[in-house]
Amino acid sequence: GGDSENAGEGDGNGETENENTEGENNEGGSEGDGNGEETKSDGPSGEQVLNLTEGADIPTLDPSMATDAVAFQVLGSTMEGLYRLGEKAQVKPGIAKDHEVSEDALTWTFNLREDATWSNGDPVVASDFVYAWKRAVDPETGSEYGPYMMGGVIKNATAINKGEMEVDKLGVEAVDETTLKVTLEKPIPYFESLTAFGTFLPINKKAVEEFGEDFALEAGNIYYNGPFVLSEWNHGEGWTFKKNPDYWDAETVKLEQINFKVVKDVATGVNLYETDKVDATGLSAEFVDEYRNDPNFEINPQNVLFYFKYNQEHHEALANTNARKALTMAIDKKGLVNVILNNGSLVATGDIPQDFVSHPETGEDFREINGDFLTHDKEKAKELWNKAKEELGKEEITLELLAGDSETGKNMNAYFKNQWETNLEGLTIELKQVPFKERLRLDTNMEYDIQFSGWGPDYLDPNTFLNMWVTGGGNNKMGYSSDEYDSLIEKANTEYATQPVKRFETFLEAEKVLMNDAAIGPLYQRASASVWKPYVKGVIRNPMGPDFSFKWAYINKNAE
Amino acid sequence: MENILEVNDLHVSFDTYGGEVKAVRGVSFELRKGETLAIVGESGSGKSVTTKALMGLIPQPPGRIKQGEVLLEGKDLTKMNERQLQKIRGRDLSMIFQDPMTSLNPTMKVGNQIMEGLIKHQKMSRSQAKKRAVELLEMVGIPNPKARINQYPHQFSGGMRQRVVIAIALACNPKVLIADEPTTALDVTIQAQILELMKDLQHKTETSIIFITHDLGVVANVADRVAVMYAGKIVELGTVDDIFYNPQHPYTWGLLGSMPTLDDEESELFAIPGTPPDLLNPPKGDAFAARNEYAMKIDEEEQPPFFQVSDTHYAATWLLHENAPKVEPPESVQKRMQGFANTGASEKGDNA
Amino acid sequence: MANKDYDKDLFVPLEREDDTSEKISRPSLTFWQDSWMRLKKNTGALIGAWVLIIITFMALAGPFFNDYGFDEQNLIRSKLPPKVQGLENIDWLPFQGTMHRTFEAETLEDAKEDAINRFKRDEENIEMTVVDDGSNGGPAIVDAEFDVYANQGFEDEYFWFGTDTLGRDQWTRVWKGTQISLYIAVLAAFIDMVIGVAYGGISAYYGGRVDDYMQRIIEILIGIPNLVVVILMILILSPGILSITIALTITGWIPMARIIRGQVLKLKNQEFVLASRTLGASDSRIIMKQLVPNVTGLIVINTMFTIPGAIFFEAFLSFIGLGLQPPVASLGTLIDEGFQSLQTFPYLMIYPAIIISLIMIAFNIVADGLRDAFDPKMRE
Amino acid sequence: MARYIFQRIVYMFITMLLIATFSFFLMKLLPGSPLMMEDKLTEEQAVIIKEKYGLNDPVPVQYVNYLANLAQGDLGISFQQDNRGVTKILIERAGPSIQLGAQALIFGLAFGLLLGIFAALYHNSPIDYGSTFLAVIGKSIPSFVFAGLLQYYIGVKLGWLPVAFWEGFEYTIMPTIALAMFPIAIAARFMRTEMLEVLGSDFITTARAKGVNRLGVLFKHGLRNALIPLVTIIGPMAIALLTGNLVIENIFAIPGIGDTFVQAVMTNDFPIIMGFTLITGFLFIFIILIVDLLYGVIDPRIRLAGGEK
Amino acid sequence: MSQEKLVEIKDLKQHFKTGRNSVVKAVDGLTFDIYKGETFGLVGESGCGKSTTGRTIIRLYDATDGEVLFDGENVHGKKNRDEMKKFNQKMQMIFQDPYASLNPRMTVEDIIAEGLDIHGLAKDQNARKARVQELLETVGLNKEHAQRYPHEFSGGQRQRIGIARALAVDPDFIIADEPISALDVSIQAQVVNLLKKLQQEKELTYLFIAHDLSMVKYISDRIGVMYFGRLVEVADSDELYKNPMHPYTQSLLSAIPLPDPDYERNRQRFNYDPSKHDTSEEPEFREVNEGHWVLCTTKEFEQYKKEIK
Ligand SMILES: Nc1ncnc2c1ncn2[C@@H]1O[C@H](COP(=O)(O)OP(=O)(O)OP(=O)(O)O)[C@@H](O)[C@H]1O
Ligand SMILES: Nc1ncnc2c1ncn2[C@@H]1O[C@H](COP(=O)(O)OP(=O)(O)OP(=O)(O)O)[C@@H](O)[C@H]1O
Ligand SMILES: [Mg+2]
Ligand SMILES: [Mg+2]
Repeated sequence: GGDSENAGEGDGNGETENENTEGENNEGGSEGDGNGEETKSDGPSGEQVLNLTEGADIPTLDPSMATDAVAFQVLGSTMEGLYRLGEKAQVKPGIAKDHEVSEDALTWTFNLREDATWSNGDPVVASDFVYAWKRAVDPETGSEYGPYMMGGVIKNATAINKGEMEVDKLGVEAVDETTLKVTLEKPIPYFESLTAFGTFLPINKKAVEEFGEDFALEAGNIYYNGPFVLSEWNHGEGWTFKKNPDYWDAETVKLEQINFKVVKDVATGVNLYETDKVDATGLSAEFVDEYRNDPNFEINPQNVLFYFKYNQEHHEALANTNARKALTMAIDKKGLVNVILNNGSLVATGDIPQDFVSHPETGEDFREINGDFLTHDKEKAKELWNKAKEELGKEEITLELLAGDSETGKNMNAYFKNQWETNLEGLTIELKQVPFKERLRLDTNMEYDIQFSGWGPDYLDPNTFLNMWVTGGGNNKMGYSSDEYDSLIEKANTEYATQPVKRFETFLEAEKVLMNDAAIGPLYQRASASVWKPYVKGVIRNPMGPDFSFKWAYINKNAE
Repeated sequence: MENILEVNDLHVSFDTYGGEVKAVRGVSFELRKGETLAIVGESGSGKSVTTKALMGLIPQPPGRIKQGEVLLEGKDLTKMNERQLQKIRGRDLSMIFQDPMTSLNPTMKVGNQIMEGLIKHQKMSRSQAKKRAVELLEMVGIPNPKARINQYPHQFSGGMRQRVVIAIALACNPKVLIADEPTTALDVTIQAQILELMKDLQHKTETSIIFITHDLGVVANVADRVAVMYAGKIVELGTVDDIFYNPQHPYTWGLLGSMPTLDDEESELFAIPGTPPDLLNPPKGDAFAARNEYAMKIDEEEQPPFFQVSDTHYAATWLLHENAPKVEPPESVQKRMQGFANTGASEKGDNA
Repeated sequence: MANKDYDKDLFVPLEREDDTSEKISRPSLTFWQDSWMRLKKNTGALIGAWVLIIITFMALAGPFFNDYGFDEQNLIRSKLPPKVQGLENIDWLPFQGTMHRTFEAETLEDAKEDAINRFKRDEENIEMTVVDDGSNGGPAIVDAEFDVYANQGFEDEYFWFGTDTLGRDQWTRVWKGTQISLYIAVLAAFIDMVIGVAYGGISAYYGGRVDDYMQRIIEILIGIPNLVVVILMILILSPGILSITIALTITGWIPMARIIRGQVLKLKNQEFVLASRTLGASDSRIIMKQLVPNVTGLIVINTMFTIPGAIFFEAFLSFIGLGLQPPVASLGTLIDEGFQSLQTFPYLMIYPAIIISLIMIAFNIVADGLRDAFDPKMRE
Repeated sequence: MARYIFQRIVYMFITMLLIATFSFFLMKLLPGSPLMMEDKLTEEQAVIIKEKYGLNDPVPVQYVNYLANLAQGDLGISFQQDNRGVTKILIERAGPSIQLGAQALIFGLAFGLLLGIFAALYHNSPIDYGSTFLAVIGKSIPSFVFAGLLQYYIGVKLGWLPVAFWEGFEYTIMPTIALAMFPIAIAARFMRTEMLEVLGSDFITTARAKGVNRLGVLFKHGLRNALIPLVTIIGPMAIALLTGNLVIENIFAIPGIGDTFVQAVMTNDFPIIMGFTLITGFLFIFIILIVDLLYGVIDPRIRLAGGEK
Repeated sequence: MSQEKLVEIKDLKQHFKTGRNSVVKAVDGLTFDIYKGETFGLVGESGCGKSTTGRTIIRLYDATDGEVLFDGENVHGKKNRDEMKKFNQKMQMIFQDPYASLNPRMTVEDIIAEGLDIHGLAKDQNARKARVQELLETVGLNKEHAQRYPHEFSGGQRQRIGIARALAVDPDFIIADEPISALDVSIQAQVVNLLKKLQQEKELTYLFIAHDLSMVKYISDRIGVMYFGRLVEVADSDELYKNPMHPYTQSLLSAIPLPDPDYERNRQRFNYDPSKHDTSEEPEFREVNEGHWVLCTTKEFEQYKKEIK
């Protein structure tokens, strides 16, 4: 999904992929909210320079091509879209001052501000958005997120991307320099928050034409319109943001400079933090013990969910609901979360994470309303398992667990295997640990029994998690099919699209169906542990999109 | 003549897995200024070890000088430390090693190997040393020495390498030159040239030479005095005439008797029977007893002391004891001695 | 000279039995007896051999020394430090089952508070020593020792090498791992000896074209990164000992082959080789009988470098999912894993590292001894 | 001589071609396609992208195209780092790795040599045992462990050297030492064995007989003759060091090539893998050539033998 | 002695390439015959190509040109393994350096039995052992020596091991390359006696290469004198010593040192100066007297002829 942590699905081992992908452990403290504890004196003081680490290099600066956390992070700091996420995921004005939505909820008209400029001096105008969005869905561009985020959202995006329609037919239009009109395919309740996403950023056409092939490949090969500009980019080593004096809201921006260094090793990050070379660092389980009671220690729950996929087409045992339930319930997830992960991750009890979305009226959390499914219960698991064995007419069952191959991953795998084999009689688990992309391949071909997998949200809506499991869905790949579930999801996205409460309740219903079928076995909801120097203030943690926002951040040396 | 070098009761042993190999077991001799002392003897009898001990070049471990002193102009070399020895080696004492093929550093230019000692001991500059190296090579008869000094040893033939080794040893006009089988690998014509060269040098610089060889012809040619070694000891010592014309020790007889002559046509050469004793457990008595056809009971009991034959001539064999029965050298040796061209035979003395 | 009087009887010719000089003072032994004799005299090698024997024994028997299974998980006893009966009260040994940290703060109170905070606020089981009370201007320093066993309620248990994240007994796991690593060591040595020696020997012995081609093949093999080959193997093979074996076989022998080649190039024109040729010896005979025995010294040294290389290559394979599957571990994987918590729980890495080093040192000493033992020149 | 080098260079091209060929086809066997990661691409888009990278052609055609581009020095563009030229990426990343590797190699060899020489000189003494011990430990314990220990004790506890990053010479010291453990171990062991043998040879005695002092004997006469086996193993060792060490680079946050390569393998970034493979292959062959020529420089006897076969 | 030719060497050439343009003509057109049961002595300056001749005859080197007939069959030229093996059995070599020619890691038994193993001459282990003991006794060693290693023997004993090895396969012809030069006189005598005894017992034919002219004269029936890769004179040994014709032969003979101090004090040497030859004419090998061949020009030929009478 638009999971900014990692390339969408298969983020499965995101937690544990730190060798080959990001190592989100190090994303220099994925929150560090500057709120709360302002003590002696508020406001910036001291040198306004922030030193942070990042787990990987920037793959690209091209908003149409960006797919991963780092790119979105950089774009979030150096670019400004129609809107920007503020504290608690509240939408704050960006280039758009405000907007109107038509009756049928299909036409959105954005009023842009006049004082926004690109770093080359050009004003930011409506046609920059039109250009960027069209570019994103144009099949020639090869954008991954363009069609994914815009398809089914903006009118004709899907058809255009399939090459069935001209790019010009995209439902977006620059009425004048400061008026952008967007026509949607269907009502999208969360479209406002979507426009804050990196793929919806404007692009300066001149830059694309000027730099051609090299567009966005170097710090100087793209024009910025955000709070910072990327002033330096040493590939593989790190990069530097400088405050953008031409930013329309430059006044708000306090930080003069942010230095990012690529650091992949957790211990290195910690050592750098200890020697004051960086202002924040992520912690792995081992270090959490050391810092748990440190006043600067923080846990930032994320909305990334990890679960087992039970492939119902590959092994008859997994087509059995009782067996799936037994497998899920046999695992002590508390132990997993508290001891093995040891980073504030939460036990997952459904398909929607805690604190992700809440009831549009009561404000009650989705998770709270639907309660906990398939919680750990050894006895119940045994019972269900025996029942399943009876139904299957088998005493001995061998299942393969497909999982990632990194260090913590290995511990988890050993743990799962041990838990299953000791709790469920007659079960043998064969572990198959493969590199990430091999797992993707096996997933696509559905060549696995049980898979350890994960998913992060692309937008603030239950749909981002729940539409994965519809029959034949691109991410299903485990042979789950329920008519009831399919129709509920369908309804929520069409009939009830403009009725938020109804829609929400339909999703609640759908999750119940999913969990009663034990289609997936939820495990945990990821969190990240980190330490931040106390003088870093005002960094905003986002539930999606860029991990954090520096626009309002500042250094307060007095706070030390 | 004054003694330049004196060796007194030298014992050298090697510690091996099997035990102590007593390679040299009490060697004493003196070397006079300007003379040539030849050492002959069975292979393995300790000739090379003795000379290496003089240079302080016994590998330690496993080797060690157990006892004895080596006085070079009165100073005891065995008591000197490595640094003091370094000053003496190459300048006062010089050595030509047995195997010329392996005595040269294969990765260093020949010229540099010669110059090394010159620069160190004669304090010459590089260019001076170079000049001198060219001269030396010319002296030992290597054609085109200017070009040759820039070549590596493998580009030289065996005989030429042998001559380079000699040039190195001669470089610093040493007071004592030790030559360990310097001509073994050479054919007779080149051998003769080398011997000539050494003699010339000796005349010019009054160098004393210790010359080790198996070739009795060469001994006859170069030596003033001869020491015959057997099983770690000197068994006979005398002037070259003493040894060739009046040998006293049965081993010396054996050696002389083993040589074929150009004119006689014996069916079989004489060879000393048996093999040398095991130096791990040298016999209690005379080491040669087991191979000696004249051996007596006492040979098994006690090692013979040196008996003086004449002023210049000593031999360590019980046959010279007054109680011993008189024996004549074997016929083949007598015949050979008679065969020698001239008057030397008349000097034959009687047993002491 | 010699004026001492001697008995006349002594001066009679010696009666001689036959040729005594040719007598051999040493009994004739077979090559193996002989080598064994020499090896026995080499105390260092014997000690090394004993260390190896003990380690092998421990690898097999160690897991049975206590009652913990090597995959017996219990998250409650996760990451307990080592604790050994009898040694638990000796302060300077790391076998007390405690964690030790030093805390520095402005005031003594703060330092103590830090310590208490660090160790789960379990004041009862923290023993604190004040190093510096901070009264002389400097920071206050407190030494705190935390009895983890007591904290978790495992007072009566002893985990000699501690436990890992999943609460598994490290002692049992380390010895199990040693089994695997010893297998790898033997395997690597075998591949080195068989393929490396033969390849290098043949390449150098035939020289010319053959050498050219064989060396180019090596270049190609080395040129293609291992990682690519290994990933391909994932497709074909299921992980496990077999894949480890095959992966090691692909390129493990190359350095050996290069070294043997260099040495054989030097040896092949030696006279004893020529002598064998004049007898009509076949090439394989010359390589195996004449050349190889003369390069044993280098073979031994190089094998000593191959073995640890192989042990960590296995860890790498396991890391990418081609090697051992959890819960099985080897010393290599244990070290890899332990390294993650080098700063926080060093014992997880130290024990496997010590054992690997012991194995290697012992191997080296034995190998040096063997080289001497097989070298007949050492006999005298 | 010149002919020999020329001949070797011809071989070099052939070998490189073979390496390129083998790796190209092996690459095609790797699981998944480079677009695997981009699972959100629609099929239509995938076709377009594959077109862009020429992945729709039959494999032999791709191969020929690849070689044709290669001949023009064009290694293609990275799949994952959109549009960035492989050559540029590799050059950027290889720099730090090669610098580190070279430093480790030089330092490791020099220090290892000294250690080996003294071990040989003081044969069977505590110095000898100490050096053997050090060599064994250096080889038995992976370099990343040393790296971790150095970083923690020297960097954090003592604060003598910077913990990580790549900003100047002092930043290279710790990684260099960690990497150098391996060459130190090898150099020390090989040097000791060879030196012992050389010190026993006659020409050393000759040198001593000339009155050359101890160090002169060791360095002027012994060293060069003892270098041959060491030079033999420099090739593979240099490759191992110069091509970057993923873990060390990660520990010290060095923007090296080791990480780039592993990433590329993990994400099927064929052009980068191929580029890296070719560079490694070239380096290796080149170093072997140098080593073979070095043989001749070190030991003049071999120079002549090189000419004839 | 029969006059049957066992080995015929015809215009044998052996050139070594030492560089692109430099060639060492180690052997440059040798022609001579060796008769069954005789000892043919080969003498000459060191480096004149004696060893090379021997090695080329036994085909350790492939001849650059010319042929070697053994019992009428060409040794060089195309041969399969079996044919080569047959020659290898009939023709054997004793090497110049006894120590270098014995594998230091093989026991004497294995060294001597190698030929037996290769040619399958021993039926079983016992027969092998028995044969080795017999050979050891033949060369004057005893059976306990079988289990020892080469370095445990004295030079003379080593040489005898080499001889036993050569004898093991029952050869007809043995090339003995300076088998005695490194030995002391007494051991030289042992070895020479042994060779002579074996010749009588087994009808062996020898090519005997040496420096020591008195020994060569003693052992040889005929002698060839080599100079710079060519034969300059061949004659019966007595004849050669009585009537040396070629100036090089004369110079050689004049340099023989004799174990007689008085004689040595007065000896006169004759130096050979190759530039004295008439270079206008290519010298040829001509029979001056019966069985006495000299390399000479026509003018010299006439002069030599006169000298005889
Ligand atoms: N390094 C050593 N270790 C053990 N024994 C040794 C060593 N060096 C020499 N020996 C022994 O010392 C004895 C004397 O050897 P030395 O080299 O002096 O003989 P030599 O008289 O020079 O013989 P040759 O004429 O063959 O050169 C021999 O028995 C030899 O085995
Ligand atoms: N493999 C080779 N390559 C090049 N030149 C060689 C080779 N072998 C021998 N030579 C040269 O051929 C010539 C003859 O050498 P050979 O060994 O036959 O001499 P020799 O008469 O046996 O001398 P010596 O009496 O010293 O043993 C020498 O100049 C030598 O340098
Ligand atoms: Mg000697
Ligand atoms: Mg020769």
